[in-house]
Amino acid sequence: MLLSTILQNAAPYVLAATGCLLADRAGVVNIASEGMMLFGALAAVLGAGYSGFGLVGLLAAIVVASLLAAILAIFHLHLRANLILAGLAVNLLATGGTVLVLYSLTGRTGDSSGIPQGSLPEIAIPGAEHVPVLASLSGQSIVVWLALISLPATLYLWHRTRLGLYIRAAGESESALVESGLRPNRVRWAALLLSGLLCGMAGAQLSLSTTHGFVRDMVAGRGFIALGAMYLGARTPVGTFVAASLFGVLDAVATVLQVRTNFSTQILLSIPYVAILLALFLNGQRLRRVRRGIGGVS
Amino acid sequence: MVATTRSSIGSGFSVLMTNHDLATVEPHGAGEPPTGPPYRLEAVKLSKAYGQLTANHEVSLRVTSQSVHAVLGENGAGKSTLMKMLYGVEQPDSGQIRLDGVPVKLPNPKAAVAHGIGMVFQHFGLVPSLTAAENIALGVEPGRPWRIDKREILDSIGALSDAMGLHVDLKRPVARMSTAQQQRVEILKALYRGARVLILDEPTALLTPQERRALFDAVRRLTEAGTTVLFITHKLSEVAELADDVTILRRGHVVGHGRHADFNTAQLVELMVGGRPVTARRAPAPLPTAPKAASFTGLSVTGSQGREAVHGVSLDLREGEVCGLVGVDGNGQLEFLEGIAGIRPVTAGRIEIGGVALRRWTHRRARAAGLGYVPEDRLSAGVVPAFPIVDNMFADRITYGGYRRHGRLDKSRMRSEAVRLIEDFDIRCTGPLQPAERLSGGNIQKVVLAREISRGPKVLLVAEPTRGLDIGAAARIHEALADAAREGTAILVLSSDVDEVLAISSRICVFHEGRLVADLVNGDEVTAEIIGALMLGSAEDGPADSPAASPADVAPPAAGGGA
Amino acid sequence: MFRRRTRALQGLGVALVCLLSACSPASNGSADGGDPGKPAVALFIPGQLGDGGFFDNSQTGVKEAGVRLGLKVRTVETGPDPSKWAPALNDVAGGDDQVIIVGTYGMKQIVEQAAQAHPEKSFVLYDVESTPAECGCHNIYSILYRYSESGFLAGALAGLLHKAGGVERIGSGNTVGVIGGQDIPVIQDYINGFKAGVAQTNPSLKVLSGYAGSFADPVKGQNLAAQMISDGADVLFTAAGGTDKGVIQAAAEHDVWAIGNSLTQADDPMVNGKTAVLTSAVTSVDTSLADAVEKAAAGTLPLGTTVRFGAKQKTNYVAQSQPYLKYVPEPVRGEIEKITTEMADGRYDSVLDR
Amino acid sequence: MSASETIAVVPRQSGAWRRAVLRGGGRLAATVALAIIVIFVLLAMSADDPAAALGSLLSGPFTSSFRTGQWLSDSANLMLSGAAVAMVFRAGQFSLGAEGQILVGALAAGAAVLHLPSFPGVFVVGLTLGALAGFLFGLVPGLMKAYGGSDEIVSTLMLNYVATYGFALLINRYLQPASAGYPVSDFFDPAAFLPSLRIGQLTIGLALPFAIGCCVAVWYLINWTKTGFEMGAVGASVPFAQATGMRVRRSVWLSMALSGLIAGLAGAVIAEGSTHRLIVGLSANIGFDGILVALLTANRPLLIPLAAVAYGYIRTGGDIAQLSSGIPREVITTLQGFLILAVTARAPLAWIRHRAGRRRPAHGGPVIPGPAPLRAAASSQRTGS
Repeated sequence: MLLSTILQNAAPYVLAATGCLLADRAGVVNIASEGMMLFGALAAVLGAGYSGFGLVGLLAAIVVASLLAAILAIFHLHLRANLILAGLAVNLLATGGTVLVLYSLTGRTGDSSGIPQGSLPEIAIPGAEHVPVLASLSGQSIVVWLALISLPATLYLWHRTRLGLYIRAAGESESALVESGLRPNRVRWAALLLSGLLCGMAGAQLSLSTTHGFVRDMVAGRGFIALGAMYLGARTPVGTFVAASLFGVLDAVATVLQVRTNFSTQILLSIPYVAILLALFLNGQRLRRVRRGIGGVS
Repeated sequence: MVATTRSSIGSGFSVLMTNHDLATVEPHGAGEPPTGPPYRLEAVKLSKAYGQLTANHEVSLRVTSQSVHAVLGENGAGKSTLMKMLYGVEQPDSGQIRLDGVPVKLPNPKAAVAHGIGMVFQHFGLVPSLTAAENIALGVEPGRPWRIDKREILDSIGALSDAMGLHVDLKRPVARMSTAQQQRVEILKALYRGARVLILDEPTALLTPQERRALFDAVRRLTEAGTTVLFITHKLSEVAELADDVTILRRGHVVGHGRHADFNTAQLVELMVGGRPVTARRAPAPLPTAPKAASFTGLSVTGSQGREAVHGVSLDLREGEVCGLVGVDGNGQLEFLEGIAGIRPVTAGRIEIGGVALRRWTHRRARAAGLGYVPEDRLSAGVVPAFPIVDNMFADRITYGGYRRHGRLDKSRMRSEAVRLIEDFDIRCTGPLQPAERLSGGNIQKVVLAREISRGPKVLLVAEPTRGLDIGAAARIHEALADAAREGTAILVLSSDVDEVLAISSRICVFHEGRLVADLVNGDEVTAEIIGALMLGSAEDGPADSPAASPADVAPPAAGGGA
Repeated sequence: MFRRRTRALQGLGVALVCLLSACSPASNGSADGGDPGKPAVALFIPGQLGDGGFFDNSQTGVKEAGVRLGLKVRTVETGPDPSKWAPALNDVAGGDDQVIIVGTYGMKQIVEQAAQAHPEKSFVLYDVESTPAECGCHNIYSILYRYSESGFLAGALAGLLHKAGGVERIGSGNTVGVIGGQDIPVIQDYINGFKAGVAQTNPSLKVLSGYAGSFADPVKGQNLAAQMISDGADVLFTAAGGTDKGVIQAAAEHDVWAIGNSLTQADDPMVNGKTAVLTSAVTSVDTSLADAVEKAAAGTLPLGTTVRFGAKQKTNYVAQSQPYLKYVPEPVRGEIEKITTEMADGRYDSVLDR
Repeated sequence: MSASETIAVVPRQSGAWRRAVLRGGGRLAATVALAIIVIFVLLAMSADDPAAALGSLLSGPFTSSFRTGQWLSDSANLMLSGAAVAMVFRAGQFSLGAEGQILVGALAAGAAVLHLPSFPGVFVVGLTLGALAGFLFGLVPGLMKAYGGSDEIVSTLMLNYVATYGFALLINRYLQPASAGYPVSDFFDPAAFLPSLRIGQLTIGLALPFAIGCCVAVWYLINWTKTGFEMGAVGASVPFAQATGMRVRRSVWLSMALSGLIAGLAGAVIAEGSTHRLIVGLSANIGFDGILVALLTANRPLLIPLAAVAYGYIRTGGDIAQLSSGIPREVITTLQGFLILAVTARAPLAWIRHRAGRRRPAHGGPVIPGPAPLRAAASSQRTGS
């Protein structure tokens, strides 16, 4: 039970953090992951609800979140808007926009009651009920499985494909790409769209699998935690995957503590954020030791 | 890593000794110069203007196949613009580019690469964390889009580098390579893309003399293997050493071209600077007997990687002396300078300026004690490009609480003093409020020097005073330094240009592997060859060969220095 | 430099356009319908609608009564920025509405001040009690709710289901759970009531409790519920706004019963085609407000008094939903009926009022 | 965010000035047109009578002097928040932490005035403690960046959450009255209210002149003091600041802490001037609105009052439209998103021209970066990043 909860919780973190990683390594800090997840969650509910197919919901989430990514890309890459501010703006668009869309469709501003419920397809392993680990894995939504294969997929992308190579190059040395006859902005576009795609999936998991239905602001900071997990994972695929999974574990632990102890809810809920702060500090210390000499300020 | 550097330097060293012969070397493929077209690469009356400024005016260039062609000119003469047009970065306003006699259009670098033109920029376009192989193959990876063939990459690049004698560790990230190795990666990158015409943009700017030798050897091998090389430079010595043909640019016009052998040095200088006076080698300043300005005892300094880069170096400076600091890149001389400046942590030793020893050495304290500092990288550390000249000039004094009246900054006084300094240092600008980014490199360096000299430092540390500057600007800078020395400032100047050090120093200190291996009084007997040998660590040979070498204040450490 | 200036200009321009547009005729809000002779009613929401509970219920009640009585009714939603509440209420009080309905503890003094400033208006203050003695205002009718009663009923139901035995989905486990939104007194009332109800009917049952920390985080609700279920809980009472969704979801997934807190939840008990909400322990804010609107229309609003709504006013009860009738054994339903009646008589006041 | 305007103002040439006005005017018109179109589309989506809703949105703050006072009070809060953001942006640091600092400032101010005996001027104690708490809370990411090299975007974002939860926790545990049904403290003693001036129905709080004073102070600090100069230089180029003997680390943490101080003051002003008590949700995103305000002025402190008043007008207009036309509040949130995108977009015209077929790259420079970026890359390699 605990493992399956962890898987369920970790999947959105992993996917969104991987999305942040792709964008970040291509040179775009995706602070809009929160908004992409939120709009993705709503789109998933609408898509699945009105079509009757969970996969359509997933697709809708991906498309809508990628659309937000495209907005960010257009404004940052072409109109040269400040990345962080444009990202915040996208988050605001998502906060307000989801409610407006919901309102114009259902007349409600709070949740998606009234829209038919949909659900993501689940993948079960036949006969796995009694095998310890597989049992928790079996019956998880397709997005959880996607989250699990996201690590090998990212590693493959990283080391074996052109796009991966270009993404790694784009964030570090734009000029190298240009000199090789490539267009950094295209690479960033691709990375951002992939980032949107992954965040959309993460949103769909929240609204079509972990819970069924959309509630305003239901992402509740998970996109920012995913961003933090990416930093915590030192901006590498494996590190990001581990850190994001760790937040899934942390969530589960916090839940256990809430149910079994009288620990203050606010303190428990702020643990992930404090953890990221600590990790940032320690990571900074490590980097500083490496580049000691030329200041400590990047 | 050390082994690689050494071997390449080793091969360069033997050539260094035959330096004098090279000046008279016949162009490659001796005999008749090619009489008619087709030339390998040809520029016909290329013109390019940026707004009001004409960068190139009907510039024509003919490059013979398999030759080394130098494009010579001062900064701002239009060399880079020409090369950018040849590489498709910039589009000519008019004119034509021909390859083997056939007109070609080069709308972008990709097209240039497709036509077999490759370019290596002065500052490398490499991705630090990618391996050499990944960098070389970037953009032209074999294999399908979703699967790069890594084996194929390694094999083909390996074969190429063997054939050209350009050896690098292909699996090592370029971030962990020396400048020269990175340059090799860049050249391989161009060749890997099928470049048969290779454009090198000031390829030696960041290299030590030894690395320069190795590069020149490689260029020779390339031309033998069929490549045509076009390189930009403003150093006459390089033209003498390497070029078969030369085209001289001045203010966007071609003012001379032909086989290098047809010109003598004086003619080249004349063409290049257009009759302006040029500083030749300055008579070495006499070693002053003035009192000590500073003394550094047993300094150990931490380098970039957290390792100790300078091991217990001691040095005294006298008022009014100009002490040159040389060494192969990465041998601790820069760390030594930055350690004294307080930019890097000094882990052991004692620093005294004006007889006062300071504890907890930081740059801020060093400045307060009377230290001036001209950093290596003038655009990022010397000035803030967006700030007006006046801010850049007095930044140091403002931060120490100067130029204040009634608690607020006295801007009018700063401005009027800036006007005076602009005159004194002959800074070409529209006024003290012009942002530094709109100044030329030489004038930016003058702003930095104006700041550092006008505060009247006891000791002035200067790193790479004229790197990338043209002859005229370099001369001004050298004059300013000499003036400061005459006023009694002790100057410690680091330069990777040994000729420059020889020209301006009264004394030369050579670093090798983090230690001071020689401390020579500059004189006619001290030559680039001797310094070069010392930089390679042959502490026994250098001073022994040179009768002028006097025992230094600091004895060179026991043979070889030990590691 | 230049860029800086143009953007500054933009800022200026925005101001300019705003000032110019101020000349256009003002349009004051007009809500639809309403007989001219009857009082106009404004429901003032210091927060956001869409909480799936408290505020939404209050709107339901006021609207329903308004439509029924042909009154002009409008809702004013100020959003969660508390610095806007007082000015917005002043604004509304200065308008055309005769009856102004305002809820939540945080509005007490603000309403009292507005009531003082506008003695000609009638105020309905729900969820908190005004103190006329302190403010010297007598145009406020206060409504309080006995949330703990709802919790008590849910707890009693959970306890009795376990006692009865043989109820579908109720296992041999000995645990039930309750989930709250934020850790705030109102929700604490629900939870304490639930615990008291369990203790009253089945003292050997273990009660798990937890707060999601948010009224809009169904994922957290799902997590908490799933954890409680894995710790053995088979009945979950939830009082967590939008977070409820997650709790109900977990109940459906793991074959346990959820007890909701609103009629909406009881009317729509299905998640993915599976019945998850057994019933709801309702605190009908809507009924109390509809009652207030009716009285206001009739001119009989007992200003200056306070009414505590609860089982006695028949606003706190267990909803007779389809699943309730289907799955809960008749004797248990009877028992709940009895407890509700006893509660109305004040039998459990000592337990509930702590 | 570089502080390009420092000691001196580049001399104004009349031609350039006129071009700037014309071009700025064009951009401005475009921005305003966009804003109005967006508002109208949003209203059309959600309001029964979009035209009336738009009318009340645009004229709202002037429909009564009470509403005017409300608008000015809101603007004062925005000003403080904007000044805090401009402070840190001008110093070349990036902080998204104003939101949390506002909460912390309000908490400190509130806790103080709730526990202190009432005496005239007690509000000053609250303001001081609020500023101090904001300073300390801003110091945290500042020190983390200066001494730990921690990315300040992430750290300030995370600290906002810590502040939000901490605020709720402390009110819940220590500050709410026993009978409370909601995490909210008692009202402060009137002596702890920020004084205000009443002219008929129009109330103007001390917050307004105070906020304008803060903007002026930030301007003075940045343009006329050594500390401000240092901050600007550190923000523009750390190597330069190091090579000219500046205290880089001090400058980093001090600028972030000072920004925190102003945000803390904003929190105290909101608590003492607007809500008159502590209540969960007190900051209501005004820290992020401050970013928009600072952005509208390109971080020029002296223009912040104007921008705050302008933006406050739209906000208050939105509130009033909500009161009178019943449009969902999210219209304003969404509009805000569009506005930030519109004002941060720096090169729309160039881009459109580029798209229209001009062969000039969008960034207005050669495609191959010149030496500067390459050089930076090379030097960062050298320092072993």
